[in-house]
Amino acid sequence: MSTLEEPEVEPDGLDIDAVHERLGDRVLDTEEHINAPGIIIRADEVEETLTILRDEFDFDYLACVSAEELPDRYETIYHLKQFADPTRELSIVVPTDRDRPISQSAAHVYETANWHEREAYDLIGIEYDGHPNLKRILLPDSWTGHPLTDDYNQDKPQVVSYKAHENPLLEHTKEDDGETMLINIGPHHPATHGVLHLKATLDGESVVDVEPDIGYLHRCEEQMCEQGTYRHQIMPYPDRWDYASAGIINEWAYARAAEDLADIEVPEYAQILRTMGAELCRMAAHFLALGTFVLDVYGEFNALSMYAIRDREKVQKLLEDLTGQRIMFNYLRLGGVAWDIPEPREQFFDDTRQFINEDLPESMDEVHDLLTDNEIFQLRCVDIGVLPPKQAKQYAATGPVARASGIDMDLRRDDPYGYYPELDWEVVTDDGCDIFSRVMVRVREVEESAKIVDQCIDLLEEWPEDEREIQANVPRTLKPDPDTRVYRAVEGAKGELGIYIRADGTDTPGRFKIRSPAYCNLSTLPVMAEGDFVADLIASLGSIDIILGEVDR
Amino acid sequence: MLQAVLQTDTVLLPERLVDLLRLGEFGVVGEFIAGLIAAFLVANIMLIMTAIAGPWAKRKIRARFTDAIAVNRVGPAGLLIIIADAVRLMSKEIIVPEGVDRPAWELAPIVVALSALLGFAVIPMGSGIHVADPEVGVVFVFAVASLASIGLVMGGYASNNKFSMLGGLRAVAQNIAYEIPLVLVAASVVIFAGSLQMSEIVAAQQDTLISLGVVDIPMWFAIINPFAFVLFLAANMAEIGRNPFDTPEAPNEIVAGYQTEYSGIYFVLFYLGEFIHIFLGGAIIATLFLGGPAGPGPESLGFVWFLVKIWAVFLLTQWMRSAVPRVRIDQLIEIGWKGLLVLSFLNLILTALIVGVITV
Amino acid sequence: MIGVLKSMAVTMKHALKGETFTVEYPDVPPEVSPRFRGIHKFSQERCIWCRQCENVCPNDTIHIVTDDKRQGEQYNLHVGQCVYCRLCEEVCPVDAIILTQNFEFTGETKDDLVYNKEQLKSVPWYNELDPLAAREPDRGSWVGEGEDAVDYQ
Amino acid sequence: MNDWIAIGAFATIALLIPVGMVAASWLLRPTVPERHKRAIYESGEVPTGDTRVRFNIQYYMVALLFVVFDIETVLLFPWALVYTDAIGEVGLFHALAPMLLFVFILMVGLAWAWRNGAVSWARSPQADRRRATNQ
Repeated sequence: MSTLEEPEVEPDGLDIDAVHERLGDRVLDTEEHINAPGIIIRADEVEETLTILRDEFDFDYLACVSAEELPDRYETIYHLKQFADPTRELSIVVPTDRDRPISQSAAHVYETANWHEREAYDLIGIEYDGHPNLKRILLPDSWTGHPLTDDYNQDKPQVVSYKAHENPLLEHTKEDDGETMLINIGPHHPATHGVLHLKATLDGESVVDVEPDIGYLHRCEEQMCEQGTYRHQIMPYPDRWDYASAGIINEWAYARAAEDLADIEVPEYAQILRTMGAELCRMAAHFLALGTFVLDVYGEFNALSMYAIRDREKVQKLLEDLTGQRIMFNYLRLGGVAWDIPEPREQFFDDTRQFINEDLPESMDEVHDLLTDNEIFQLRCVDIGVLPPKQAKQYAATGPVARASGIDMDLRRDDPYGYYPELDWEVVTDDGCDIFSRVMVRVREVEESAKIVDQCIDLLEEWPEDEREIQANVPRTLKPDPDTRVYRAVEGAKGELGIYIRADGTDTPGRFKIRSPAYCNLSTLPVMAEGDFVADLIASLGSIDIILGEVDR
Repeated sequence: MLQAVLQTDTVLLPERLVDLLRLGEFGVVGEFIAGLIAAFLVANIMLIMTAIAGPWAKRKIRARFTDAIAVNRVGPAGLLIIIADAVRLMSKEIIVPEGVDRPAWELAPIVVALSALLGFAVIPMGSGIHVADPEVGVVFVFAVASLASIGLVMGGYASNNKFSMLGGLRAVAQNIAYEIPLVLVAASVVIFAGSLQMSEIVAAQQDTLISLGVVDIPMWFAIINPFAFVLFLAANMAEIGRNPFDTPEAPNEIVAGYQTEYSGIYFVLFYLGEFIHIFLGGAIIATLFLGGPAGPGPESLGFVWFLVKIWAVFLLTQWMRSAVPRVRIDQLIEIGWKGLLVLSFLNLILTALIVGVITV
Repeated sequence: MIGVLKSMAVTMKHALKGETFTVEYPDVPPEVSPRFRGIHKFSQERCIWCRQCENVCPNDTIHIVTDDKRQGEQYNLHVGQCVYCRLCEEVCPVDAIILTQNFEFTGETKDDLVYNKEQLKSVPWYNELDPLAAREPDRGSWVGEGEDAVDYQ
Repeated sequence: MNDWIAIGAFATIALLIPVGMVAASWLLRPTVPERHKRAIYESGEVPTGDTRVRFNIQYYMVALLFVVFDIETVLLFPWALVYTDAIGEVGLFHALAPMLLFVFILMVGLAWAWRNGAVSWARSPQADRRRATNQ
C-alpha cells in the first residue's frame, strides 16, 4: 500500500553530483529536505546560481519561494522544479544575516519571484537586492514591522491611510499620443471576483498598464496554521483558502505535506475516497469558475451562469452527503478520511452515477451549445488574453491556465499521489493560449473528473467489506523531528497548491508556507491584458479563475 | 360614447377628444388641451407598461430562462411588488456626488425619459389611439429617439466619474454607428409605402399577400422583406442598448456606465427611459414591419395586437440577454460600420430594384 | 449565427420546460444530509469536564470554566466564530457534545451568539433528525468500544 | 387639426411627467448629505487625476464620419418618397440611377474611411507597444 502513497519516483536523470560540480564553490553546504536535495548558497550569488540551474539544468519552474526567520538567521528557500518532470526538485537555501537581511533578488531569472519576494519582504522583512519593485504586497504600504518575525508586536495598532494611487504612466505619456487615465477596478467592482484591486491605466478603452493589488482578504492563514496542531487543528483551515468548493483538494495538499513529514501511510481505501472527493470538488470548482466567467462575458442576466450553479449544486449535494458540509468539508484527516461512504451506500452510489452518467452529459451538451459553438462568444474569447507558454513558465502559471497555454503538466499524473495512477483518465491540454482555451480546458477537465469519479465509485462498491479501512493508526500528538523540511504539492482546482512546512520539534509547525496557484496565475494578468481593451481585461481576469481567499490567504 | 372613441383609426385621438369634450370653440387652445389629455393617456399607458416590465416582468422572464423562482411573495404572483418598488424608488435619497456638473447632471435623466416618451406621439396604436400623424412621422420618431444619446453623454460627462465617462462615450459611439443602418433600413420601408406618414405605412401593410386556405398572410414588410426586418432588429438592439449590444452599461466592465453616479428618482428616470426606449423600439418595429395594430379579430382589438407586438420585442431582448454574450465595444463599432451599414445599403438597392420591377 | 441561434434555443427550451431548481427557503425548509453539521447541542449530564473539546478547537470557540475541584461551572460556546469542523464532537469521549443539523440561528449582536450551557442544551433538532444515526459507523475509532445507547436529552 | 399642436402637447406631457416624478420624490425623499457619501465612486478607492482627460482623437473621427453619413442619408428620404411615383413618370432607369450613383459615392467614401481605419475603434499605440514588449 505504501507504493501507492509514495511511488518511489527516484529523481531519474537529475544528477545532483553534476549540479554540485557545475556550481562548484557556490555550494556552501547541503542539507536534505524531504523530496528535494537542498543546496545552500551565498546571498549575493542567487541570480547567477539560479540562471545556471534554469539554463543548464532545465529548472524552468520556480514553484515557490518561502522565507522564514530562524533564531540565528533569515532564510529564503527557492523551490525549483521542472515543468517537464515536476518530481525533479531542488531547494536552494539562501541564508542571510539576522542584522542585515539582504539577499539578491531572483526576479530577473524567474518573473514569479517578483511577487514571492515581495511577499517575503512584506511578512518576514528580508530585503531583495536588485528587485524591480520591492514594496509590500499583502499588507498596506503604511504598515510598520514584519508580522511573521518573532519581535513583531501583534498588539500595536496600525494606521492605514486612505489615499489616491499614482498613475504610473502620467509622466511619459504627456507628450505621447493621448492622455492616460488611471482607473481603479476593484475592490468594490462587479467583476473582480472578490476584493481584488486592479490599478488599470487606460488610453481610451485600451489597457496600457495593469497592476493587480492584492491583500484585501489577507487573513494570516499561514500564521493561523503555525499555531494549530498538526493532528487536528490545521485541517479545517485549508477549506478556507480556495473556498469555491475545492476544499478537499486543499485539505489534501496539507495532508500530503504533513503525511510526508510525519511518515504516515494512508490506507488504499481511504486513498480512493480522497480521490473521489477531490475530483468532485474539482468539478464543483470548475462549474463555479465557468459560471462566474460567463457573467463577465455575457452580462448578469445570462442563463448559463445559473445552469452552472445548478450543476455545482448537484455536486455539492453529493459532497454534503459524503462529508456533512457543503463547502467547508473538513473531511480529510492525517492518515485517512473522517468517514466512509454514508449509509445506505447504494443510495450514494446511485446518486453519484445518476449525476455522472445522466445529468452531466446533458448539461455538458448545453454548455457546448451555449459556449463553444456560439460565434459571439468565440469573437470575444479566441486570440484574446494570450499567455504564451514561455511567459506562463516564467510566471509559474499552473493548472488550467498553464495547460491552456500548451504546458503539459498535471501533478496528478506527473507527481502521482492518491489513487490517480491506477485510474484511466487524461490530462487536458490546449495550445490556444487564449481565453477560449482556458475555458475549454476547464470544461473538458470536468469530463475527465467525471471519468475518475465513475471509476472510484466502481472500486468503492466492490471493495471487500472487512478491508474498508478509512484511517491509519496515527498518534494523537504528532511531533516531527526538529528541522525537517518538506515542500509538497497537489494539483488544485486552480493549479499547483503546495505546502512548505518546517518542523521545529513541537506539535505545531515552525513555518507553514502556502504556495497558492491563484496567486501565481494572477501575476500573469498584465501579460494577458496589456494591449487589449477593458472588456478583455475583465474576460482575462475571469478566465484565470482566481479565488481571492487563496491569493491573499 | 366609448364605442365612439374606439371606432376607426383614421381620426386622431385629440380630434375625437375635441368633439367629445366640445373643445372646438376654444380654437387652438382647445386643440392643445385635447392634445394634452391624449398625450397624458398614451404616456401613462407607457409608464404602466414600464412599471410592469421593470420590477416584475423582467425578473419573471429572467427566472423562467434560468430555471429559478422570482418575485412571488408580494401579492398574487408577486404583482404588488410593482407598487412596493414604485414607492421605494420614489422615496430614495438623491446623492449628489462631488464635482458633478450640476445642471447637465440633473437634466440628463429628464432628457432620456422625455426622448423615449415623445416618440410615441406619432405611433398609431390601433383602436383609435394615435396622438399625431405628421407627414414626416418616420423621420420624427428616429430624430426623437436618438435624442436619448444626448442625455446619455450628458449624464456620463457630467458625473465626474471615469466609469460614467467611458459609458457615455460608448453610448454615443454605439448610437451613431447604428443610427445610419437603422434609418437606411427605414428608408427601404418608405420606398415600399411611398410615404413617411405612419398611418400610411400601416395602411400599406393591410392588404393580404397570399391566402393559404383559411390563413391569410398579410402584406407586412417583415414578410415581404425578411432581410430588412432582421437588419432592423439587429440595429434596433444596438440602438436601445440590449444584448448583445449592451456595452454602454456593461456592469462587469464599467459598473453601470453613464448611470453609475445616479441615485434616487434620477436613476429611476434613466431606468424608465431605457425601458420606454425598448418599447419605443418595439413600437417602431411593429409599425414599420408588423403592420402596426393589425391582427385578426375586430378592429377595436388593434391596441391589444399592438401591445402583443411590443411585448414580443421586449421578450426578444430578454431572450437574447439570457443566451448571447456581450459584444466588445470595438467589435460592435466595426459590426455597425463595416457590416450593418454595407448590408443596409445593399438592402436599400435591393428593395428599390424589387419595387421598381413590381411597379413596372 | 447558427451557434447564436443554438444558444437561444437552449435557453428557450429551459423556459418552456419551466423547471426550477431554486428553493423558497423560509417557506420550504431545505433538505440537509444526515451528516450535515450545524449548531451544537450540549449535555451537561454526560459531560465529564475533560476539556478535550476546548483543547482541540482550532479557534477557541469553546470556553470552559471549572472550579478548583475540576467540576464544571460554565460551558460557553461562541457560535459566531465556530467553523463547524466537528473536531469537538470527534474527540468527546462521552458524546456530551454533538453538532445538530440545525443551522437556523441568528443574533443581532456578536454577543447574542455566545451560548452558555443552558442555551446549548435547549438547541432544537432540525426537522427531528437525529444526526447520530448517520454518524454512528465511524465513531468507534474515536470513542472506543463499549458505549451503550446514547440519550442526549 | 394641426399635428404639431398635438406633438407639442405630447412634448409638454413628456416633460411634465419626469419633472413631476422628480417633484413627487422631492416630497418623499430624505436628504442627509454627508461628505463620504458624496465621494465619487471608483470601486472604493480614491480617484486619481482628472476624469475629463484628453481622449484619443480617433473617438472624434467616428463622430465626424457620422455627421457626414447622416446628412447624406437624410437626403435619401425625399428620393425614397417619390420613387414609386417617379417610376411611372420617368421610367425605372431614370428613377433608380441617381440613387445608385449617390449610394455608390457614399460607398466609396465608406471604403476610403474603412481603409484609413476611421471606422475602427481607437487602438492605443501605447498599449500596442506594451503588448509587444510583454510577449
